[in-house]
Amino acid sequence: MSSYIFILLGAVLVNNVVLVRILGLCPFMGVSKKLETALGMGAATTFVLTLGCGTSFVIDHWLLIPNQLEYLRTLSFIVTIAAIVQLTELVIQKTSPVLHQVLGIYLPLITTNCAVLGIPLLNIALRHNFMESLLFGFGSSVGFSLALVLFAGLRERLEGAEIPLYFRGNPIALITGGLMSLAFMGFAGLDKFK
Amino acid sequence: MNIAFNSPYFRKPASVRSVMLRVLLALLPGIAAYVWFFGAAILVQIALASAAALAGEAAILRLRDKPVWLFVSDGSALVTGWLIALSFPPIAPWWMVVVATLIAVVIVKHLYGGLGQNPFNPAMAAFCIMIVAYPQLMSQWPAAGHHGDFAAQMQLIFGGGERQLDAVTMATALDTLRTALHSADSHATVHGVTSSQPTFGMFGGNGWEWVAAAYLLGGVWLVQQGIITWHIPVAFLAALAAAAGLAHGIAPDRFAGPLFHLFSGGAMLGAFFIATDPVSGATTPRGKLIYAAGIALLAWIIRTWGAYPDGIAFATLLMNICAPLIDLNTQPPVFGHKNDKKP
Amino acid sequence: MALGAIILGAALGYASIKFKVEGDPLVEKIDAILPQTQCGQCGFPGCKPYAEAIAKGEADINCCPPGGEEGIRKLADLLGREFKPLSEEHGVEKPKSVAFIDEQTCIGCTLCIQACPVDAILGAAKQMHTIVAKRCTGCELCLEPCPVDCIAMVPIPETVENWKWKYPVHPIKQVTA
Amino acid sequence: MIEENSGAPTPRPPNVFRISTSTALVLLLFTLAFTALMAATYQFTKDKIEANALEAKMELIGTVLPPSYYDNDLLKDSIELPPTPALGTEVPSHVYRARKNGEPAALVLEAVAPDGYSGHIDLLIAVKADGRLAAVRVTNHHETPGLGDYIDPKKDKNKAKPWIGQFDNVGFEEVKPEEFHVRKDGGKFDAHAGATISARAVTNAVGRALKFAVDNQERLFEEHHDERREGRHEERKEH
Amino acid sequence: MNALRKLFRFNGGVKPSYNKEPSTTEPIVDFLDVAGMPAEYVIPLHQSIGGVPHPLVAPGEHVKKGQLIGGPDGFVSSAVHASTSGLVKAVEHRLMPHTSGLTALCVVIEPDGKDEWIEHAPVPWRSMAPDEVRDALRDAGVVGLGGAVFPSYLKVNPGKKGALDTLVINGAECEPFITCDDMQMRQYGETIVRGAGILRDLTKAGQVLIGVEDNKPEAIAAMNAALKATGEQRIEIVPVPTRYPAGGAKQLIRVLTGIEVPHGKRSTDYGVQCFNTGTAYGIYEALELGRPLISRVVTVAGNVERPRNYIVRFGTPMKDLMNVAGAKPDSDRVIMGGPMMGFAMPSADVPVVKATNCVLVGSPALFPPPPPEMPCIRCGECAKVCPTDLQPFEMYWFSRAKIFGKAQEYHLFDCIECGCCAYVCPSRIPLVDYYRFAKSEIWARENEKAAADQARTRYEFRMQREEREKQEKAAKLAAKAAETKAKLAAAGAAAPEDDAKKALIAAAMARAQQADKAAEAAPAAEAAQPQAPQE
Amino acid sequence: MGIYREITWNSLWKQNPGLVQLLGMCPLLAMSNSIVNAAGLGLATVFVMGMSNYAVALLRSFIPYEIRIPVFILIIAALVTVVDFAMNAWLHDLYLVLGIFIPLIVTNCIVLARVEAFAAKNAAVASALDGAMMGLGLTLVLVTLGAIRELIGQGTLLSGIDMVFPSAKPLQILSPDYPGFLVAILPPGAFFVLGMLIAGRNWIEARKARAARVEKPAPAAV
Ligand SMILES: Cc1cc2nc3c(=O)[nH]c(=O)nc-3n(C[C@H](O)[C@H](O)[C@H](O)COP(=O)(O)O)c2cc1C
Ligand SMILES: Cc1cc2nc3c(=O)[nH]c(=O)nc-3n(C[C@H](O)[C@H](O)[C@H](O)COP(=O)(O)O)c2cc1C
Ligand SMILES: Cc1cc2nc3c(=O)[nH]c(=O)nc-3n(C[C@H](O)[C@H](O)[C@H](O)COP(=O)(O)O)c2cc1C
Ligand SMILES: Cc1cc2nc3c(=O)[nH]c(=O)nc-3n(C[C@H](O)[C@H](O)[C@H](O)CO)c2cc1C
Ligand code: SF4
Ligand code: SF4
Ligand code: SF4
Ligand code: SF4
Ligand code: FES
Repeated sequence: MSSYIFILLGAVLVNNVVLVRILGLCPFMGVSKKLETALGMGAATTFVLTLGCGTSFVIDHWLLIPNQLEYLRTLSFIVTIAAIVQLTELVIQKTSPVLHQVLGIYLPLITTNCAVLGIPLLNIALRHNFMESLLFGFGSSVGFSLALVLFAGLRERLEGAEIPLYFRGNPIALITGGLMSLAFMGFAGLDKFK
Repeated sequence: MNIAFNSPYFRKPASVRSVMLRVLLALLPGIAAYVWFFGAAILVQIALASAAALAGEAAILRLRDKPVWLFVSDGSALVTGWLIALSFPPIAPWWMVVVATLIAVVIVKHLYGGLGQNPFNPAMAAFCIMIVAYPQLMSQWPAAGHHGDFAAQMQLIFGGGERQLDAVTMATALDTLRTALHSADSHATVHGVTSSQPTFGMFGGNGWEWVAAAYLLGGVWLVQQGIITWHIPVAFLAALAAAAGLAHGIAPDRFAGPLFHLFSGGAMLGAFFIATDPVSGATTPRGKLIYAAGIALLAWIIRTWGAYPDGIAFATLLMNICAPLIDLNTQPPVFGHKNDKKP
Repeated sequence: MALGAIILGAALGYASIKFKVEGDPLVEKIDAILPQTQCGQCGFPGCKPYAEAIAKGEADINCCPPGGEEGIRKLADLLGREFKPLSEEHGVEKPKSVAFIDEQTCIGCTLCIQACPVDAILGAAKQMHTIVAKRCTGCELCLEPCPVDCIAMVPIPETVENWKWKYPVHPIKQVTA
Repeated sequence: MIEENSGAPTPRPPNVFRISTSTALVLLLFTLAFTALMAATYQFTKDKIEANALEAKMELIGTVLPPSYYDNDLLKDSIELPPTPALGTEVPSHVYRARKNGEPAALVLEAVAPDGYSGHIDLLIAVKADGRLAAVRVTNHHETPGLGDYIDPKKDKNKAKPWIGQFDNVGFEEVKPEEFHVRKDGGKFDAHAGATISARAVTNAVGRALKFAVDNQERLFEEHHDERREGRHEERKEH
Repeated sequence: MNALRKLFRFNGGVKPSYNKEPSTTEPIVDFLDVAGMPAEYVIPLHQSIGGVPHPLVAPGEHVKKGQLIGGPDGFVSSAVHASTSGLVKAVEHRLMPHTSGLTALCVVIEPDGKDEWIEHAPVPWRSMAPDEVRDALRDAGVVGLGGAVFPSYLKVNPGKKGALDTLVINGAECEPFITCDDMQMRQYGETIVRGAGILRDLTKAGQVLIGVEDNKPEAIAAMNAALKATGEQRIEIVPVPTRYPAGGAKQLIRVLTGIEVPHGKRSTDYGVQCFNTGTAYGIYEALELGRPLISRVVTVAGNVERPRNYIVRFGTPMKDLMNVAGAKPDSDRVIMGGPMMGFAMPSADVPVVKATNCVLVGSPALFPPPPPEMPCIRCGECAKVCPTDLQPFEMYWFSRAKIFGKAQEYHLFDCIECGCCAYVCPSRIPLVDYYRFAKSEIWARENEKAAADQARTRYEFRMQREEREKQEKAAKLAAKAAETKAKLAAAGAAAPEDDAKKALIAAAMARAQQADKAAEAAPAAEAAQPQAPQE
Repeated sequence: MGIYREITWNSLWKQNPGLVQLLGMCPLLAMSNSIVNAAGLGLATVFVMGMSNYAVALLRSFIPYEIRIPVFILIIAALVTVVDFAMNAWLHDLYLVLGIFIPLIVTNCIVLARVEAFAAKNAAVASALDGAMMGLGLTLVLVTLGAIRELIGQGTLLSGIDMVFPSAKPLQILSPDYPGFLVAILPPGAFFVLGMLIAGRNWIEARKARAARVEKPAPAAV
């Protein structure tokens, strides 16, 4: 039980996907200009990534490893995730138009978030079992959403600052990301009793 | 007719400079206690930090084509410099404080537009950068009562080459406690450690407890002066005491008590001088409570389980990140809208 | 793998047809930002066509002079693109003006009435025409058709009612200057 | 899981169905073509990759035990130990048995120091048949870079005489078991000032492992080779 | 009785130095008695909130004192009257008492010196319908004299319930330097109380509370005496703690009744309404004497030798007041209103208007230019003193960066521009200027947006109409063509041929035009395409 | 000639993926802690991008519009897998260091972005060049970042070169006493240095623009 908590804690804070593992930076930089979009992106990613981790575990352990098809891992994972994204879109469009309106535009963007492939691959590398994979996926995407939303909050405020000309836009955003990453280093060690 | 400025036509005589100067003034009791227990080296560090802060500020203002004197004389860079000096080990090599201050002023403050616009606490960001880069140099602290060894301290600060440490340094109370409790095959208890090691004082770190008490004094004066409100220090200290007290109550052998936590490390400095940085912190009354309590809780967690002996700096940065969202969600009700439902 | 491919392909083929013809709410949002001057300076026959072109990614966001920088900024915000200064080939931002007909010269040819996209010009054949200043968007489309050049653009005058408080001067700059 | 979703019947007009099948077919063709490409590459590189893995393992063992000490195939002659408190292991670990001319020459053990500054420190320890250590290496750790990471000779500033070299050729004859600690704890081993914790963790773990190896030497050499040792431990890496 | 009343408090507020004594040493006098008639009265038509009244007189006309010269225009507007009898010299644009330094339409009257009233009679308001009373007040030009110059007839309204709980008469006068209400209460307390009584009856108020800041003990005493003398019922004089801006309508209502009227809501919906003491006086004069509003009490203070209050006719140049009061030579500015909220005048030549409660003369020594503005350090001082509980620094942060949407999210439009925040700001930021700037930009934008929306509908309407007309025309022509063809066929070649031809041509043209239109759009789209792949 | 030069200039500077488009950030930041890592991953990306652009440009007439994205991903994933195996086989040490960032080239947005924006519309050779040059643009930024971070972080250049050329030695640039500014090698350093690089590019562009304006005064009024 406590190992699950540490996995979750580790994924959300200590080894935050974006700030420590450095995955998923394109959406981190791209969809963080407004709080609202950041929230939408976070929610959509959380959904897809958690589902993706579960499915990729199943595929890896029931399909690829028994048939010695490990060399198809990258391909099958990315295709699976693309499929999940598409199906999710279909399903929520049918079941909940409201949700579709909120998340719809972010879903297609998710496939180019390298965390959705990176985290399932890390699951394999870290030899997580099914439950751990799910938790790791969920924790990572919550970590992603957390970083994204906090970053968006900061950026909304920064919009009003008199940032030196050459640093406006992406440079200052990156430096802010760096300071966030620095702050998250403070969590180092909290997961070591694993 | 002169209509270059509009109403109100007269103002209260207040200025950023007087605010900052009073913050510096409030630090003096703490500095005095610091010198008393740990020698005059800290004064050298403060001088170094001040020089670096003013020079860095002047240079970057010049580059940015901003009025140099107006901003250099506002005193905010001095506050940043002093706080860096006070949070670094007083026997750290001279270049560390200088580099840290320059990072704080040039990168963390001015790349965001300078005074009032930086979302991160410059002093604490610089501290975090330096402790990540130089953990060893950042954890060499002098032992209390060595204030006679000014020459030795100067040798450590300015002398290059191998540092002869064992004579003057000593792990801090927080570090010692942490080390002892984390060791795999030790059966150390809090009481056992604190009562046997010279680094512990009556209720905090030896010597440090009195420095902290002096900071408390200066901080209370700041509250009285109206420069800071009670929200942040009270929430900070209460949350730290509550977390420590709860854990100590459950497992007194594994967790130090509230008094120890309040009076060691950077807690007091943090509560009154660091968490209260108006620029990078939360600003609404409720927001301030959440913000300060957040710093205290994170700092306690990092102290207790994390990799760093003290967590005030990291906790401050972490809550800096949260501050805009805290503010956004704790806006006080506007006149006439007190009974409105939250959207 | 093959099975997966088949299913995926089927699903995608299905979805692609299913969702091909869906109204684009983005166009409405873009159109709401455009100033509705309908002047065609953007190179499209009106604001809505320009909005459609932007939504399709066929036109840049910086082609509308009447919308000015403010408009470009809003578009950039809406579409998550970077702000760009107004494209020079499409014209420059001018002070807001309205058309004014010199009633002495007007011969009542009604050509301007036909040109005005917002029906701001009143008059009947062979009678002097006037422009309802409140309705005029300042698109200048009526200037060209007029055979006697009696229409001129006059900037909207500043009055106590429409006067705006200026951006507070930054005395910091004054000190260094 | 895909099957589940496609099972849900959705009313489709017939032309949709036709287009769906044709796209599915094209996709299938592409999939087959590129899967073939991957399979070919896999076949082509498979042997080399496996050889690499073995080589890497041997190279690692080589850092603690030079090949001159033995003439058997270490990877073949290994056993798997259950989690052993004396080695600090919480998962099964390997012991490689070096023999020369059929005589026991040395044991190579995997051990863990659980109390590093930031968590576990993984160790590879070679113990010669005479009860002396051949060498010790840190295979994985999270100690603070620039401070505690000198326990890894690659990061040790003192390249000529790395800290971990202290354990070379040391046995309980040279250092008594109760002295197998860092100097600060009354032992015989040095530690870098300001970073004793890492050194303490490694030293204590080496001491415990050495004792375990000496006490169980005979049993370890005799046990039968375990065929189920395919678990590729070195793959477990933190990024 | 006073001691029993429970007062409430509003958050924030400041206590600047009041400087009220100098102008209270001498009683109010009529300005005409000390200075005589000016050479001309310049009476702006736009003196109150709302529509600009239209001029009712032409140059060369003779007018009498109190004659209507500007008729109210629209639902929110108030009449303007001649301040004295004389000749209308001009109806032209003159410099306005407005910070912009812009001109607006004014009626310029050259006094004939007779100061002859137009015929007027008391209004029998007790026997009139409420709407008629309101019309009378509108035609008498009574507007709020507390500063907002909102037409009073709109506020004389018992509200939805048909009766107000509380009518507040605002005698707080919290702005430094200004003493016109104070002195008016001391000298004309009875009139004010009677005016309050009229307002009480018109709004059917359960009680009338006259709030006076407790730094005006003489006024409080005079009002209590007047209350006794008039014998008015359900009226009470309530001293309120002195703290700027206790005189803000919302703040005073809060202090006296505990009710908070939010921005954008009518106070009558909460059962309260607030009038200035001067307005009460004006209402008494308008209804009981039938006199329209042509003068008011004005404080002249600041950098002058003899600060004092005068009854001043509208249209009198401010310079005349300054001369009489003895403006000192180092004077550099004229402010209409007080130092916290007043507006700098573009010139001393501008006339006194209904909004002029004070002519405040400034000098560099009295109102020194503020030290350089520093960036906001988010110290929160401004939030502490804001009487509307706003976060001024957030509004400033986004106003400065011209991110107006965000500024509005922080309730920019709840700001009453009281200036407390700028008063305490250690960075000496002209905060209120930023709010005024942001507000006027937002208004301008809203107007533009409304204009654009209107243009869109007009454009769409036109497109539809054109389409319809085209179709109708085509159909008509086709029908006509068919008809002529039939006729032709029937009547042989008797009918002239060109009619049918014309019809055919027109129909073809219509078709071609439609095709043209479709073709026009296509190339435009194509032209844009090749650029796309290259980015 | 003209078009190839334009493609090159566009990819390396004007639309540089690392400095301007800010795509493919993860490998850029994560693997730029030393020159060798940076160059290794960068070259792998060059290969994948060049090949995938080439392949897509060749095959594009067979790909139905609706499933183009899945097919593109399929092609990219296959190529990445090929690189993955190749590096595992012949650059094993480097492969271990780069870890999951090789398979992650699949999701590197810049790869798909170029395939979609360029290869799907242009000729095969130009597409291959575009892909390779975009990859090279990313690699240049990666290597620059790597060099700066390595130098500030530990005072060396080309550390770990022995993973590629076993006999080569890293260069010690700063004095061995240089204390090493560790933050530069850690994740925060990656953000900081890239931020500074982009600011530097902005500065160069602004200077160029200013120079251009001085040289070429605005066209005279007609
Ligand atoms: C940020 C930080 C990281 C540290 N990392 C290590 C480490 O990895 N290994 C270690 O032994 N000590 C580390 N320390 C130092 C320990 O806290 C402790 O001071 C030291 O190990 C005690 O050694 P000494 O007894 O030689 O002074 C670190 C300290 C700090 C502040
Ligand atoms: C900050 C502020 C201060 C005010 N101070 C006074 C005041 O002292 N006396 C007053 O009568 N009106 C004052 N007003 C105007 C009142 O808000 C309100 O408009 C007036 O009392 C309504 O009465 P009226 O319509 O009769 O003018 C102030 C307004 C504001 C915004
Ligand atoms: C068309 C219109 C009708 C109004 N009617 C009322 C009303 O019935 N009751 C009322 O209290 N205020 C009424 N108002 C006044 C507004 O609420 C006004 O903002 C406020 O009373 C002026 O506040 P002051 O007291 O600061 O001058 C009306 C305003 C307008 C524009
Ligand atoms: C009460 C108070 C506390 C402050 N604390 C800090 C601090 O912790 N760190 C710092 O760099 N500056 C501090 N400053 C100075 C200044 O606000 C800070 O440098 C700003 O962040 C500069 O924009 C403080 C100032 C005040 C008034
Ligand atoms: S230039 Fe602007 S205003 Fe004119 S038609 Fe185009 S979009 Fe409309
Ligand atoms: S009147 Fe002229 S300028 Fe005004 S909208 Fe009509 S066509 Fe355009
Ligand atoms: S008082 Fe001035 S400096 Fe302080 S928060 Fe308000 S605006 Fe900022
Ligand atoms: S001017 Fe506006 S923001 Fe400032 S204190 Fe007054 S009400 Fe508050
Ligand atoms: S490369 Fe990681 S999200 Fe784009």
